[in-house]
Amino acid sequence: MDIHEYQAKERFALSGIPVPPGKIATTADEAEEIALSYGCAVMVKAQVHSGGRGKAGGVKFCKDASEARLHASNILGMDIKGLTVEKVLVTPAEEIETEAYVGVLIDRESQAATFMVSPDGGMDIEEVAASTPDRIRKLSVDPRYGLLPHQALWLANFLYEDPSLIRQASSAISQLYESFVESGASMTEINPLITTPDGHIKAIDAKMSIDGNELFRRPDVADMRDLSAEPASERKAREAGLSYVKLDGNVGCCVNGAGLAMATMDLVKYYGGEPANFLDIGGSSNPDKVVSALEIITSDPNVRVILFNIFGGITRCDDVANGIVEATKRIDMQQPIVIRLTGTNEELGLKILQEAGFSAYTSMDDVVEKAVDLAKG
Amino acid sequence: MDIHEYQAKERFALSGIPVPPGKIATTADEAEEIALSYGCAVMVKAQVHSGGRGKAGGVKFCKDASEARLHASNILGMDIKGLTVEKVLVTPAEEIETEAYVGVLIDRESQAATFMVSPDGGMDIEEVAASTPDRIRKLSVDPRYGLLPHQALWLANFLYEDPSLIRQASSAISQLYESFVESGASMTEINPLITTPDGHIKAIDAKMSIDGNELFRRPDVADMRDLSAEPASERKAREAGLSYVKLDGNVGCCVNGAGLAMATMDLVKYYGGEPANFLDIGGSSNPDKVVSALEIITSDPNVRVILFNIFGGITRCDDVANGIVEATKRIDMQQPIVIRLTGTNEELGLKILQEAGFSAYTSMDDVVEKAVDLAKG
Amino acid sequence: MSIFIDDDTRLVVQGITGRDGSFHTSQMMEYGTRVVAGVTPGKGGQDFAGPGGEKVPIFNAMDEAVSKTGANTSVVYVPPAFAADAILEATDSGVSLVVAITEGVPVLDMARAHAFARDKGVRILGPNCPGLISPGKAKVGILPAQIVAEGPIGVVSRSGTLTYEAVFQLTSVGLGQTTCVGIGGDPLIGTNFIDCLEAFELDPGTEAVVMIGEIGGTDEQEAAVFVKERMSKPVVGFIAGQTAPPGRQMGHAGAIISGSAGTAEEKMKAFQDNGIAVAERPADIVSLIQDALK
Amino acid sequence: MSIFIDDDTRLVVQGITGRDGSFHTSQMMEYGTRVVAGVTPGKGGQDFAGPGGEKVPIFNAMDEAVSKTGANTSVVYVPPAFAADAILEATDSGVSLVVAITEGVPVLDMARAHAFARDKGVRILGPNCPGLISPGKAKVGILPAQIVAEGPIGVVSRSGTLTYEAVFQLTSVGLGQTTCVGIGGDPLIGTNFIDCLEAFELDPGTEAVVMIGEIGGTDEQEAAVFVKERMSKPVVGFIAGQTAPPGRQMGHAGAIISGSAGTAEEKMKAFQDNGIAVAERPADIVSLIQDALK
Repeated sequence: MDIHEYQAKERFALSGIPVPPGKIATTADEAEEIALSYGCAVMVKAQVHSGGRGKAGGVKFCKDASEARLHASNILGMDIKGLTVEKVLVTPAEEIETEAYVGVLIDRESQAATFMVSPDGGMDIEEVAASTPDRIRKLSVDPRYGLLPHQALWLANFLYEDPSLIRQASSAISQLYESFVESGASMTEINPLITTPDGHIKAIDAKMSIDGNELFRRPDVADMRDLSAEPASERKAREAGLSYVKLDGNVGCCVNGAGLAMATMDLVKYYGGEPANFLDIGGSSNPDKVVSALEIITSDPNVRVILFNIFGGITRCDDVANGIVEATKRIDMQQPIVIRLTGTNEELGLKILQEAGFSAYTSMDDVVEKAVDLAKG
Repeated sequence: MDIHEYQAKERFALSGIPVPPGKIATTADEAEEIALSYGCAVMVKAQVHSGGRGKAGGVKFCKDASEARLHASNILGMDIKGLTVEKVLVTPAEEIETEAYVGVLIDRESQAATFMVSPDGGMDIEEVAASTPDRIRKLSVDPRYGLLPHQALWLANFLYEDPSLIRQASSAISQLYESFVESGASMTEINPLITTPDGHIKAIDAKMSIDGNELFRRPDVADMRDLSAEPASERKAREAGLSYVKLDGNVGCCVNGAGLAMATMDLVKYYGGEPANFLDIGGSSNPDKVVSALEIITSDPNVRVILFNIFGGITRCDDVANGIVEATKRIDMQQPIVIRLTGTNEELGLKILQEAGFSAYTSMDDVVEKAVDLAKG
Repeated sequence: MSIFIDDDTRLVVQGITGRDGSFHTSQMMEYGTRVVAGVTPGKGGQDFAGPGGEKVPIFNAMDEAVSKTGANTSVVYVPPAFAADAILEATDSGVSLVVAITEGVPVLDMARAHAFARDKGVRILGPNCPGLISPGKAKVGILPAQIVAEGPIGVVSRSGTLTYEAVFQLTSVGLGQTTCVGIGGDPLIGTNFIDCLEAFELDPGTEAVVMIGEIGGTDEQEAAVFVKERMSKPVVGFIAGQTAPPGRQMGHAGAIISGSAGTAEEKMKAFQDNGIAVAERPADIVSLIQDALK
Repeated sequence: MSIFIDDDTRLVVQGITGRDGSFHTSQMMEYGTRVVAGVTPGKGGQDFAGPGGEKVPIFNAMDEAVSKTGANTSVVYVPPAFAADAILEATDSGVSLVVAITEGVPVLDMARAHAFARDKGVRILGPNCPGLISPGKAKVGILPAQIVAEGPIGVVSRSGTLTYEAVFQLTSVGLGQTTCVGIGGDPLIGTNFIDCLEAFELDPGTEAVVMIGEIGGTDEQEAAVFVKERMSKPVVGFIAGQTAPPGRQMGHAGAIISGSAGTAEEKMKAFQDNGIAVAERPADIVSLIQDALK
């Protein structure tokens, strides 16, 4: 789960990381009012779950409150990578001496939270990694010890020369690790971590993604979910316990298991079609899930055919068949449905489908080829 | 540093361990008032840094407030193992179904905080260990992982059969570990951990010793030191940075280093004398420390001779010599002083002593034999 | 022959009284797996009624289950909130293999659990994995038994149902399996491709291996190098996710750490470069294996 | 010959600019110890001026000090509040021996540091110890150099000044030492009696060992068994604290854990039972060693 910049900064502040003040506006009036209250130049920053906000024009320097009003009115409602800006952060503009990068994320290989820091902040860390990889220092945190003070210092030593800045950065790095752990994050970064002319460090931008598996025990973090910030179809899928990603094709896919779902999409492409979505109904056998899945798939106007590929394991074929039959009763579906159903309780499932007037395939290649044909027709 | 039962219970409560309510009284009036406010039978418990309070008559059941008054007036001022009772804890008397023991301490061998639990609480754990060692379960906590939930459960499983009690005890054990770590303790115990007829567990007695090295970073814990609860001479020694334990003999010992101090006492005994104290002036070279040491030693009326055994390493012989000369000016000492002074800056030290009219030995055996002779004379 | 589990497997089921745990315990017992104990705190002393009236004793804690039954393997069906604790308990109990089926375990909990397992020298499979099955010997987890058959092929996969697909096709043409292992799709897993490949290489019953990967991470690339350098047996590979959209979270930074974007193309290339035959479709796996065995 | 430190010792001093650190660095250099670096955060780039105008470069961090100077041993004079961090840093820096002089380090910090050192395979001596000296080769710590001499006796002790006493008496009669080690008096120490005895047994230059213990714990008892079972060289022992009063804290519970009260009587008996000659007074150590060497 992604959270907004302003929310990540709230989490940072809880652990003591120096962040500038800031307030959220949802209207240009509010933005002006907040800028007035600061009485100085401000930044107006789009709050959306996407990188590249600056390049998209979603982050603006405003020399006074009336400029803040103007920019806020432009940014609010703006579309950034398919996401509509509903909120802006208004925050005093900082004088910047240097910009560094500090990030932590879960690394598969070392099986640990891993730091990446670079004295070259303010740009995409991918660019630094590509052009000057020696300007990045990495450290995996042994989960048995946590981040040790000398390790934080080792990272800070890579960012600055000045002993005071090193001390400040070392603290901030330790605090960032605490924030990472206490938030149940899978990724967090400060980019840039600036130094000011008076010799202080500040986190002036912040990103954080939360491990969804942590939310059950962190209600304060779970409350940060911004329902308005994710596409409606994906929210609906999440609430139904489904995993869904919308794509641009016209073959609607409904599969059990992420690997099989991806392989199904690949096979659609192999036979010359384009998948309309990734959708994994998971391992459960609840017919209601199938109904929800069909509602979501059919709400995409591009979809011209619906392709089921079910290999029953925990998922029972009869449950899926019941779900399909139930959904066709509840939803007015225009698109043809092609079904591959095999595995646990296969015969029962096929019987249910037959009685409702459906036929089914047992081979994955056959059903995908058929779906692609229908989508083209 | 030892803390009182009521203070240990405060620490326990911070971590969520169930402890009964209780208030401190320093007069019989106060004790009566507190007992009245509870409106039930109470316990009046001497708050001194010593085991065996019960056997000494320092813990009494009182069926009502007037009995509380009576017992408090007896207990306040009582001498328990050389310590005067200045405070009593007044706490509602609990109905007890079972009594268990739960303790944690630093174990040298496993180099870790180590739990000991027994379903046989309410008596000295030493007795259980001696008579029924199989009634004790031990667990060393790997400092890399802390106490893991299944380990707390494993300990709790040894105490109770009932699932609800096991769950409660498992929580309390985890909380006790937290309390141990957060307090910077070297030892803590609940004895007894009781179960009540309505199926709850409660820590009705508590002990805790703090690692003195932790105090600098735990001001809240350091504030728990009760100056009235330790012998005046030991407090004075601690404040002067000395390590002092009063004994019953008449040869006052002043030595640098704990090992050499103990070996000196042993040698006093070997030559037929009795040491009046253990005193380690530590590794520093501050003449003031020597003055404080002499003040403390001479305040013991049993002391008939003062024995210095100094092997200079970090400690410089000239500093010690200066301290001795300075002390004889400030303090009116009746006892003879015998001195052994060797090691760093030995010649300088001997010269200072000579000029002040002292002579010194270079052999430890010679000086101890002489001191014992003088003490007998 | 087989890897990790066989006729000597003595299984304890953690969370045996739960919905999933009880269902799959019956399934595993029906397949002939020796389920010797169950663990559910607070239900110690009861029995689990298996198929055909067989009784499995339930204990409050793993140490008791292991010491009283000689269990050497555990499978975890405990809900996510308690799964990491259950895995730690299993790792500390004396079993040598812990199969963690539970999906949704917090990643930071698993970082600690994996470190603990390394310290103790215990193998964790998963979490969020379908488990494993050695046809004709034992099944631990949730893999559907009806699609497997005894034979010379080792199967290792990051995904669940895609594994079924591959195994189903192998079995359809008479190619049985030594062991089918689902290593799980979580970011931090206890047993990776290389661990399984190494075991298959050492297993005298395995003649060829099917390795089914996915986009993300670098496990497949490292496994490919392992295959080239250390394996004598042929390996056929498949990667799911050629058409998957780039993830919106973690993808980039993770790629910098690992020095790889983890795309399907990259993984397929790593396979080809290291002598692994790559199946374009799941349906091609069978013919490639047949070629390899010629 | 010697144990733990010798002519190849390349020392880095942590806390070199502090009061104790600078004083003892000069002392160690005067003795001929090769002090190759100092560490004080924020003072990197400066030099420490040793005796005779010799300069020692100061670094901000241990990793830099080790990589730039090839140091293999560190000694810690850092104040207690930062000592555990400094020990962890040293343990992580590539040196193989960390001598922690600082007194007053919180015990729970050391529990973690010792675990870390075990994981890294690094030896910690101390904390709260006087260090060690290999006469004629190197001195690391605060042991007074003027009382030692080269020779065939190994000395290991839990106490500081009592060690001086014993070493002084040995040297007075012409019995020099291979190495004198003060293992420290804290509850949790990194190197214990057995570690030193093992090293002395393997050191071809050591002909006999003096072991000086104290009341408390069971280190001496275990060492006694080690001497009997694993050592060919004679060992003479002394225990301080026969007249010490029983401690008011921790003594009893600790004794239950370890199965011992840790009294002087108990330890002396363990020595005698395992063939270690016990000195009644420090002055008897010399004659017992002379007997042993006959």
